[in-house]
Amino acid sequence: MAEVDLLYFGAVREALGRDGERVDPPSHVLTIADLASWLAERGEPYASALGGDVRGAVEAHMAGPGDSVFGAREVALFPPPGVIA
Amino acid sequence: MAEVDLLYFGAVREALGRDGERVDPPSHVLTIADLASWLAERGEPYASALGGDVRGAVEAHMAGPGDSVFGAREVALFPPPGVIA
Amino acid sequence: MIDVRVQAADFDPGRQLARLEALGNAAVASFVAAAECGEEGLLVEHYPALAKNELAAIAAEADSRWHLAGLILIHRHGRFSSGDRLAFVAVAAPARAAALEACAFLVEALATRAPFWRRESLREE
Amino acid sequence: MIDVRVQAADFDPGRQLARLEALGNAAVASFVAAAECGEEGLLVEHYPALAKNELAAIAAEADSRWHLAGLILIHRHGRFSSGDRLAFVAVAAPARAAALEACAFLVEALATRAPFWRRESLREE
Repeated sequence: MAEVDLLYFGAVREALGRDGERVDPPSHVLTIADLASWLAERGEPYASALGGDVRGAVEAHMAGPGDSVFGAREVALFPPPGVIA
Repeated sequence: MAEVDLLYFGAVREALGRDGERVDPPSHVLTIADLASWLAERGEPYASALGGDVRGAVEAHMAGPGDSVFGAREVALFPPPGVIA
Repeated sequence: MIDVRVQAADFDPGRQLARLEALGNAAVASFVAAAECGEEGLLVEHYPALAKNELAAIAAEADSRWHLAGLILIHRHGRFSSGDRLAFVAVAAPARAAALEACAFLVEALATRAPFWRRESLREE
Repeated sequence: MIDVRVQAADFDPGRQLARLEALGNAAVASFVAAAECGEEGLLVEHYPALAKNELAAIAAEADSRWHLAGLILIHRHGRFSSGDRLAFVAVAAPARAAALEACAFLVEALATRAPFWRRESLREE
């Protein structure tokens, strides 16, 4: 796949110490889950940051772990959202 | 039992055309249901007014059909309450 | 804080909400009931002594079933035009579920147990 | 009427309720969420484009599931002190059940699906 802009939020962003980056994943990275696994293979802090319950969004729409990131220009990774008690 | 002040509300009051009366029920009138039956035996408009789903209160506390009216000084009879849609 | 009122006068929902917000909890759930009727209006009669007792019982039941910081119940009686406020329920709690469930319970209890009745006929008696 | 807002600014619950009351329905249910945090405050970050889309999707889902006359969703972001308002949900409907159920659904959806996060550390980045 082509280059994709990753956005990080919440604890993922804090663990990675950055709010995003541009990456060029290999062709076997097809889904949100694939993308998180591929990033985790980089080692720390990625392995820890992406090791929990990581959610995603593709082109600013909520996406499940099995949803495609193929051809996407903007993909976000984040922990479970919500701030209401 | 002794004399008791009856209060009528809602459709019961409208059907009877009065908001209450003092009555002296016979000794076999022990419960809210007994009281409604005894009044209905008077014929119209009591039979119609008290023929539906009639609720009660004894001394200003909600009472079921089987609850005692023995010795009560104030008993209310009314249709199912509530005005909220 | 439990505040139960039976009154003819209108109330200000925003001001009532502010009283509960001031308690400093995470969640405030509320409900406003309004009159729906034709141009002839609506007359709501009530049984004052029973209303006082039954609303207090309803409030106490909610307070015992959920962890609440504050609870306001207001039920009006008298003459209403369409759109006029009839009743108000609001609760403050540390958690959203308690606030929402208690509010729903209180509304259902007011709607089915509170001794208020629509006068079918508006003739003066 | 569906009104969905993502904003840094505070809002007035009473004024928002009045907008729904003006629609003339029998029932208005609402919920105010407030911040709970220590003296250091709370920073709520969000993903603006996703927030816009997801809140609109949540509102549309409620509008399709219940018979509603009006719906307001407000979710704030930025810095908060304890007690500050975080979010607001309110719905108007002809019947109490629809208003209460839709309000509870919307609160749960905001609490679990709206793309806002507590910043664990308040260090500036």
